[in-house]
Order: sequence, then structure tokens, then C-alpha cells
Amino acid sequence: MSSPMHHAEHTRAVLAPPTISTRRTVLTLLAATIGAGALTVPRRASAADPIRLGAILPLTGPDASVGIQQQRGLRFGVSRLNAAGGIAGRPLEILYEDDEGRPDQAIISFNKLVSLEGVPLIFSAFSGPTLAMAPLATRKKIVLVNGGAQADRLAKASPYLFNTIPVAADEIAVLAKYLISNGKKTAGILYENDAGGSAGRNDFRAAFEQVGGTIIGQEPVTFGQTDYRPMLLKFASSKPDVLFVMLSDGLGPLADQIYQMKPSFLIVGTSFFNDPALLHSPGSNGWLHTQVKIKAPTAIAASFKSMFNVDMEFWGSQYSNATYIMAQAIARVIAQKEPITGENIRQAIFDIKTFNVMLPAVFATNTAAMEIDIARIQDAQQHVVQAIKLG
Amino acid sequence: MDFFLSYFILASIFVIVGLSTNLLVGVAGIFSVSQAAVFGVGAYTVGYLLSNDVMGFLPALVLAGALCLLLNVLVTLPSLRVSGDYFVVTSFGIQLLATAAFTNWDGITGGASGLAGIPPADLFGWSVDNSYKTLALTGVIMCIACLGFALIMRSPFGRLLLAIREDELAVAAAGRNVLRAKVEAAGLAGVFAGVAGGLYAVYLSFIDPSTFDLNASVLLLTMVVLGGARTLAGSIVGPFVVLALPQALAMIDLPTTVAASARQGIYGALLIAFMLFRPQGLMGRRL
Amino acid sequence: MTEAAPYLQVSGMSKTFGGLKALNDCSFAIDSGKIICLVGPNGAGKTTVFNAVTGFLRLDEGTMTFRGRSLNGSRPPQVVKVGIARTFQNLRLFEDLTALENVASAVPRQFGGEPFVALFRPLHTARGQARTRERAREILTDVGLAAHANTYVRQLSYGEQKLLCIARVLATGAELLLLDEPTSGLSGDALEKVIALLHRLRSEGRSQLVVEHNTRVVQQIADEVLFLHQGHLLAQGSVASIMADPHLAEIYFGGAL
Amino acid sequence: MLLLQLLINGLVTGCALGVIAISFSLAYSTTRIFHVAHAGVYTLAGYVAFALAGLGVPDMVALLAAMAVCALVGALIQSELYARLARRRATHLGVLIASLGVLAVIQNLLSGVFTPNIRPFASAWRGRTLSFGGVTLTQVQLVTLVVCAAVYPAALLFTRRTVLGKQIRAVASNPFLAEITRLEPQKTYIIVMAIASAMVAIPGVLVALDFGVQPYDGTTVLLTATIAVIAGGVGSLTGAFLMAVLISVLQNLSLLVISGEWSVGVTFLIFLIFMLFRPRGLFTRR
Repeated sequence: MSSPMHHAEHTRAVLAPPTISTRRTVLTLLAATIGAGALTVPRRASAADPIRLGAILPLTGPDASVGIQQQRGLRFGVSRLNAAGGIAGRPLEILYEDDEGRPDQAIISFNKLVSLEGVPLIFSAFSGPTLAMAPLATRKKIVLVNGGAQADRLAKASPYLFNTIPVAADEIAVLAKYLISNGKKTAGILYENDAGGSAGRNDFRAAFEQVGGTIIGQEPVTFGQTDYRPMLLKFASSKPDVLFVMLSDGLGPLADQIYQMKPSFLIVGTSFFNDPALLHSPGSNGWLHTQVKIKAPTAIAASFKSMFNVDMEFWGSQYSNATYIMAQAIARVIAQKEPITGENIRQAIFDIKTFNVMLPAVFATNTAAMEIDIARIQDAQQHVVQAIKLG
Repeated sequence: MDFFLSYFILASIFVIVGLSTNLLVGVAGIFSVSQAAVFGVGAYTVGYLLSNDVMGFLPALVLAGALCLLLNVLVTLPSLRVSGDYFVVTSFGIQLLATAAFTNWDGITGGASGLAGIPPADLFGWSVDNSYKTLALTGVIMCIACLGFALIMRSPFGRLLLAIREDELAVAAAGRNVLRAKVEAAGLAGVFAGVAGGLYAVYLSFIDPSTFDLNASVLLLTMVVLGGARTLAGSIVGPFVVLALPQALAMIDLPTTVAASARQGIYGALLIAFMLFRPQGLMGRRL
Repeated sequence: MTEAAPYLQVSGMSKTFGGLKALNDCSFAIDSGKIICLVGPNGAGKTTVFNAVTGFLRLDEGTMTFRGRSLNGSRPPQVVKVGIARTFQNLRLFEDLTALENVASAVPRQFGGEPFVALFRPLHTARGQARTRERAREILTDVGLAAHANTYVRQLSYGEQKLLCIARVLATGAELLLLDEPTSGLSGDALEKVIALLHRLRSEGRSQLVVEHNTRVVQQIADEVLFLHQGHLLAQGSVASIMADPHLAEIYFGGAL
Repeated sequence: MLLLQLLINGLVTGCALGVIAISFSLAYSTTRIFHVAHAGVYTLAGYVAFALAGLGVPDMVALLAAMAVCALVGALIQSELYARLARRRATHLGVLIASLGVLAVIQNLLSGVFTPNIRPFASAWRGRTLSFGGVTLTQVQLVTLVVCAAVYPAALLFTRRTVLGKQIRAVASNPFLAEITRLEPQKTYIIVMAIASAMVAIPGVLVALDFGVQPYDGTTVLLTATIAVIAGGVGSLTGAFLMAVLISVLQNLSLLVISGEWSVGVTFLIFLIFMLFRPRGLFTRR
């Protein structure tokens, strides 16, 4: 409620309807903003032209911390490939779009990259935007490359969607078997309350119960939440043998709080545990996790570190690897003198099937099969305690 | 072409939600930051009904509208009892509760991973399965919504809402029923948001809780702020500009690591600048 | 009049705000067709009486009847429907609307006042609105603001705004007008206009209860004066009898005379 | 034992939340601005201390520096933005939207400079724990508890006993009257915003020390604090502080009964109940 006495005269102008001139200015401005995207006209490809691919990542908003790590991975892959002469002599270029983690922005970005830039392949992240783009990818025959999200539904979302990392269920099945065979019979679940986290929760529950384990409790955390003490206390009092953790961020603070509390249960998880903040916290000593073979060769990791001044973590190596895999597929398309289209890249991926570029991966389906290890963390190092070989 | 189509389709959908927000916030002066939640209920209703083949698109859209009418009346009720900032907090809370419900009510909403594979709209056996048809559908509904908004604004009801925004006590003293008018405005805004939600669901074929969270509510407000309150032109310009902004800002050349944050920061700076220098938005009235 | 129910009657009104008695067992009755002035020093409870009668305030104790019908517990719109409308000391006009729209906002039984009608019967709504505007224009003409019909409130002079307030209560069709300081801040021509208007309204049969500070204005308009002090009715009578009472003058002017 | 430990944990986070709540309450009840950007100032404090600690400044010195920086930023927001808006007769809604804008600018500026990642402090002492009869607390938690619990009576003393505090309360109760009596409300507002911002820097730094810094988490924290302010009764520092502690303790204890999925629901339910039955708060007289 506004009190009438408090309005001043100079607001009078505001009340008058917009004049013709402001209206015109506004419309011009609008036209300019919309047209802005169209300025970069797609050109005919020639031998020296860069090969342009797209990437739609959450570069701002709540998921941005992960999105930026993924972007680093792509940038690293591109710079190494180009330093080595590009793909068949042509430099590789990735056009980045920010979807803020929102499916609708992802759709706009997808259409922009495809219809204005003519990219045949788009890297994506997170289940939500990726699932939203999947039907479009099918319709437009554009290859969509998910290098990080592990929700089960991604495996069958589109024939053009390739997951360069196994879905979480594959890792979790391995983990559940290992735990039972080592006498761990009861478990609690701490998961992130989003698509990936709740899928992981369901997968673990199903896999662990199937091999005879019992789930004695589950607690969600919201993305970015860092105070885990109440949940940890609750678990500590119900005394499970293990606590299965499915978080994509905030693992550092979790390790700190575990270190302070020293609970009786063992912490177990998936490849997400490959987080430097977690590894460097003394709290992570003794933790077990499955690990898709993601350790980049030492030379590559060192080069990554010198480029960005941060350790090559999970997302960095996954997206670098995805870049390498796709580059190899594109190289095959070029070698066969076919146009670089989504359809041809897709065919090339299945033709090559077994990739051994940075991290070994096999594409029998749209989802990569990779070597899954069980690793134990000790003093910031991961020690493989059991390796499950490919095939 | 698809880029422009998808832009226009989403913009036309957001114009409808924008009209809803404008009606509630700009016209009736009910400062709600939970419009995205109502939008989401519309989307989930249509998404659920179509995915499970309960009914056709049109009846589902009508049901979504009706449900959101009721819901928006319910969530606006506290504003009749508490005023100003108290309602802002209530509204923030409703938004958070809605997100929690979208995320945790797995059976209906698909939980955090959302509803995927929502079938396209069908109108009397005619499937709206490509971008052109979708644009025609959303465009027509947008025009109907705009017409409705214009009719409302010209009617005595519209004048009544404008008066309520300024001074509820004076409206009551003039013998008019403030409570009823507010409830009606909320209900109408609910219908707009619900219908828009339904269109959103069938166009994207995928919905998840993150689309209807607090950030989305703030985005809806930004549209009203930029476009301008209480005018049809403002309600149309707002969504078009806000959806084009990321594309326009992407042209500013910045190091990739900071570009993204810079862009979001620019949104914030725009909000401040508009409030300082152009509180009436591009083509509207003072908020 | 002997058998008929009293026009407006209040008895035993009491209201306490945080320990302060704004109204303390206040009772009075007034007749129709007159201008009654409500006077008393600041804080005497004049506006509180207005708020109570028009349903803006719930009384702790007391009863209020209008033409024999109880007003207790009525909400402001219901009170207007019964036939009592008020103005505010600080005007409370809708500044973002024009003079005409301000008046039109108070016209009862408007077609298109609900969204359903406005949306689905636009032609009827337009016709109804034309009638409403016609009625509002008549009222504006009546108070002498016809020339300013399409002027925004903030562009009107203070005197015009005061007249507009009266126009807005007139639009409600109420027969008893509660006017809260209709002449305060006015002088000269503007003051004369308001006084003339009040006289004319009385001749048209509109009863008025007026809060007024200016004794000269009271002398010009009042048929009867109610003297309030500390939330209590001290005296009721003709202007002359109240003015002549030295005790009341002492209270009113704080012994300054 | 679990109950006791959860209770103590709730007390620690509650005291931190309580200081956020009383600082917001102080700013809000004086300026009547729904200062959402306060969440940004809160976040900024953690980053200032984080940056300084990275340069080798002792944590407690970094805390003081963060308070100073935040006081300055708060004063600038008032003098350069809110005061300007007031001069331009911006509506209440307009000011709120501008405040949301400031919040977005601060959060994204921090995200741009420091990356959006959660980044822990390097200090070794924050990991050390102490045990009292079965209840374990980290040193950071203990410091948070003691410092924040001390801020509350200090704030009370300040507003009740000092000349400046009384002046602030005078302006808060009636800015118009204060203007007539030459208390210069706008000047007082700047001082109040500086004080409130310095105050919120305390939990800002301490919570960051415990959990690390991250750019986008302030919004929810502030929202919970405003719920405490309103449920406790606007203008009542005691109400705000106690409600904050209560909410935090209940959030912790509710885990014993229900799953954490609905913890937002618990907070909000408390709020709704208050809105329905005691809309003016628990600690205000009728």
C-alpha cells in the first residue's frame, strides 16, 4: 500500500504512456538483440577451416562449479589436439553456450548451435538439460555427448546421445558386490537431492539389496549444502557398516566433518570421489570408491595442471577424454571423405567401437563401458584394491 | 531457423507467464516470488496427464488452468492477512516448498530427475509435432492471453485492481470488496500461469524441478521489471528481451572463465539500473 | 420521527490502543438531513469514531446502529452499502488514476467488475463502463471538476483534490457522508467552494458528519456540534451554545484564550 | 547422546543464524528496506577472510578486516543505492528488486573471481575437536558459539544504552519525527547499515571457516533468518535471535523424526503457523 502523500511531482512523466520515440527505440533494441545471434553466419567448410563443435554447460547458476570444471576439460582437450596438429590438419574449435543448468535455455542454445553455427556435435552436462535436448538430437541427427551425468535414463534417451562414462548403475553394481563379499551388510545412503543423486540412491538400494544387504536409512542434501553434521550424527547412531555417498560437490567439507567426527562406519561411493578437495582432506583416509578408469596418464595430468594451475580432477579428465574420443571419430569420418555430420560421427563411433585414446572405453551401446576399479583412498592417493577389466 | 522458432515459442510461452506475473505483481500489487511454482504445477499437470495417457491435450490444459487457479488463490491467501514484506517471505517459502514437493513427490513428478518424454500436444487428432505447428499453437494462445489481459485492464475490474495496488483502505472505503478482487486476480493469474506451464511441458517434452525454482521466479520478475509493469506492451517486450539477453551478452568478449559470472552479474546490474533510472521498464509503468 | 428508529446512534463506544483510551464510553445520536460537526482537541477520538462507524476498526465495547440496523462487525464495504461513506484526512486518492477514474472506482454495481464478465462479455462491459463513466462525469460536474476529468490526481491542486475526495464519496450513493477535515489546508476561493458544496449537498438531503477544526467554518456549516474530549462526548448542541461554554473553550484552546 | 549432540549442533548453527537475523532485523526495522543484498554481504565476508587467509593473515585478523570491508560495502549500498532510490521516490517493490540486483552482482563477482567451487580455508586449527562429556565440537564451532552468543547481548546493550543506539531506535520508531528533530534519518541509515553489515560479517567468516566459502548459498540462509525475524516479531532483537536458535535446533532435531527431504518444509511450517496465529511475532506486545 502506498501512501499518496509520498509521491513527488517528477514521477509525472513516468505516468505518461511511452512516447513514439521511446517505443521505436525499444523495438530497434529488441530487433538488434534478437538479430545479434544471427550475425555469425555459417560458412562453407574448407580444408583449413576449423571443425566447429558445440558445448552447452551450466557456466553460471548453482551448477556452475561443475560446469566450469567440465569446460576446463574440453578446453584442455582442444588445446592439446590443436597443438598436435588438429584433426586431419584442421583445427578443432568448441563454441560454448551457457544454459545455467536450465532445460529451456539448453533448448535455445541447442537450436542456436545447430541452426546458426551448423555444429554436428554438442557436448552436454547434467541429466536435466541433456534429457531435454535428447529428442531434438534424435530429430536433427546431432550427436550429443554427455561426459559426466550418470542417470540411468540417459542410456536410452536417444540413439544420438553418447555417454562417455558408464551410467552410475554399472559402477554401483560393482561396488555393492564388493561390499557384501567383504562382510559389509548394512548401509546408509547420503545423496544429493537432484537427478543424479536420487538415481544413485535408487541404484544403490536396488543393487545392495539384491546381493543381500540391508539399507537402514537414507538422507538427502541439497546441492551446495555443506553442513552434513546432523545427517552424519543420525547415521552414527544407527551404526551402518558403510555409508554410501552420492554427492557431486561439497565432498571436501564432508571429508572434513567425517575427520572431526570419526564415525564407526566406512564411507563408500563412486567416481565422484575423485575430487581433489576430498583427496586432500585427512578425513578421506580409508574411503572406498568405484572408479571408472579416469586417471589420466601422468604427463597429461601434469600438462593440465600447468595450463590451469589446478589438479586434473574427475570432470576435467572425463571431458578431455570425451574430446579425444570424438576427435578420433571425426578423424575417421574425414578419412573416409564423408561430410562431418552427426549421422556420420555416430556411425564412426560404433565402427571404431574400442577407443584407447586417453582412457580406454568401449561403445557396444551408446554408453561407454570402461574399466571399473575399486580404490581405497590413503593420504591423498588412490590405491586400487580390485580391478574389473573390460570385457 | 530453428533457433528463431525456439526463441519465439519460448518467448510466447513466457509472455503468458509474464502476463500472469504482471497481473499479480504489477497490477494488483501482490508481490509474489512464487509464480514459477504455479507455472510448474501447470507444467507437471499436463506432463503427467499426457505421459500417462489420462486425457487429451486440451482437457489437460483446461485442468491445469483450473488447478492453478485454485492453487494461486491458496498461495495468495496469506497476502490478504499479512502485508508487504511478510508476504514476500511467505512467498519465498511457498516457492521453496513447491520445489521440495516437485523434487520429492516421485510418483507424480518423477522426482529430481523430472518427467521426460512428454508427448507433443494433439488438437482434435492433429499432432503438434514440429516447431512451426508449436509456434502456431503457442502464438494463438499468447494472443488470446494478450487479448484477455487487455480486456481486463480496460474493464472496471482492471481499474479496481489498479486502485487496490495504490490504497486498499481507500478502495474499501469506496464500498468495493478488496478481498474478492484480489482473490479473483490471483485466480486469473493462476490460469495464465497454468496454461503457460502446460504449453511449456509439451514443447520441451521434458520438465524437472530446476526449471521452476526460486531463480525462475526471479527471472519472471526480471521480465516484468525490464518490460515494465501494467501494460500489455511491457508484458510482451519483457520476456522477449530477457530471453534474448544471454545471446546478446554472449557477444561481449570476455575470458571464458569469468564470462559466465560476468553475464549473471550484468543481469543484476540491469535490475539496479532499471530501478534507478527507468523504474517504468522499457514500455510500461512504474513498478 | 418519534416512532422511527434513530438515524445514526452510537452508545458506549470504547476502544483502547496499547493502554491509551482512544474512545471512552462515547455515546451520541444524530438526525438525518443535517450537517453535524465533530470538534475537540487533537487526540479527542474524532477519527477513531469515523473508523469505528465505517468498519475500519473493531470496538472493544459499544453498539452502533444506522436506521435501526446494527453496524457492529460490519466490514467497510458493507457499511457503504448500508449508506454511510467516508473521506480520509490524508485524502487517500488513487494518484496513478485520473480524476474520473477515481470517482468511477466508487460507483456501485458496475458491470465488468468481475474478471469473468470482463473477459467473456466485453461489449456489455464496455457499455456498462460507459454508463459508469457517465455517472462519474455527472458527479465531477456536480462538484465543479468537470474540466479536470482526465487529469491525473497528482496534477490537481490541493483544493481540487479535496473536492475530488467528496466527489468519490458521493459516487458511492451513500446518504450519510463522514467527512474528515474537508477544509483543512484550504483558504480563500478553494475554501468557499467546499463550504458551498457542503451546503448544497445538505439541501439535496445528504446528511454529513464532519470533523472540523476551523471554528469559523464550523459556524458557517454546522447545524449541530458534538464536542469530544479524551474519547468521551462532553457536549452536544447548537454552534452558539457550544461556543458560548467557557469550559469547552478552555479545553479546546488549552486555556490560551 | 545423539539428542544432546544434535541439540548442541543446532545451538551452534542457531547462534550464527541468530546474528544474521539480528543484523537483518536492525537494518530492516530502521530503514524499512527488505535488504536482500544482506545475503551478498554475508557471503562477501567469507571471501574477504578467505582471500586474506590465503595471503597468510591470521584468521582472526582476517575476520576483523572482513568486518571492516563489509561495513564499508553496507554503507555504500545505503548511501549510493537506497538513498538515491529514496530520493527518486522508488516504490517499496522497486527497492526490493534493486536489492535483488545487488545480491546478484555480489554473488557473481565472487564467483567470477574465486570460481563457483566450494573452497575450504587452509587453517589447520579448524579441524581440531574438543569433547565435553560425550559431546564433540570443533574449535571453529566453539568459537562460533561463543562469539555469536556474545554478539547478541552486545547488540542489545548497544541499542538500549548508547546514544547512537537510542538515536537509531528513535529514527526506527518514527523517521518523520526524527527528521523534524534533526536526527537526519538518512545519515542514521548509513550508520545502521554499516553496523549491520559488520555484524553479519562475523557469522559470514565463522561459517565459512567451518564449511568453506561458496558464492550462492547466502540466499537460503538469509531467507531462514528473515523467517526468524518475522516470527520473532519485527523490531525485537531478542525475538529474532531466539527464533533463529529455535528454528535451527528444530531443523536438527526434526531429523530424528522425519527425513531431511522436508527440512525446508519444517522451517516454513513454523513460519506459516506464526503467520496464522501470531502474525505480529512472538515477542511483540499487542
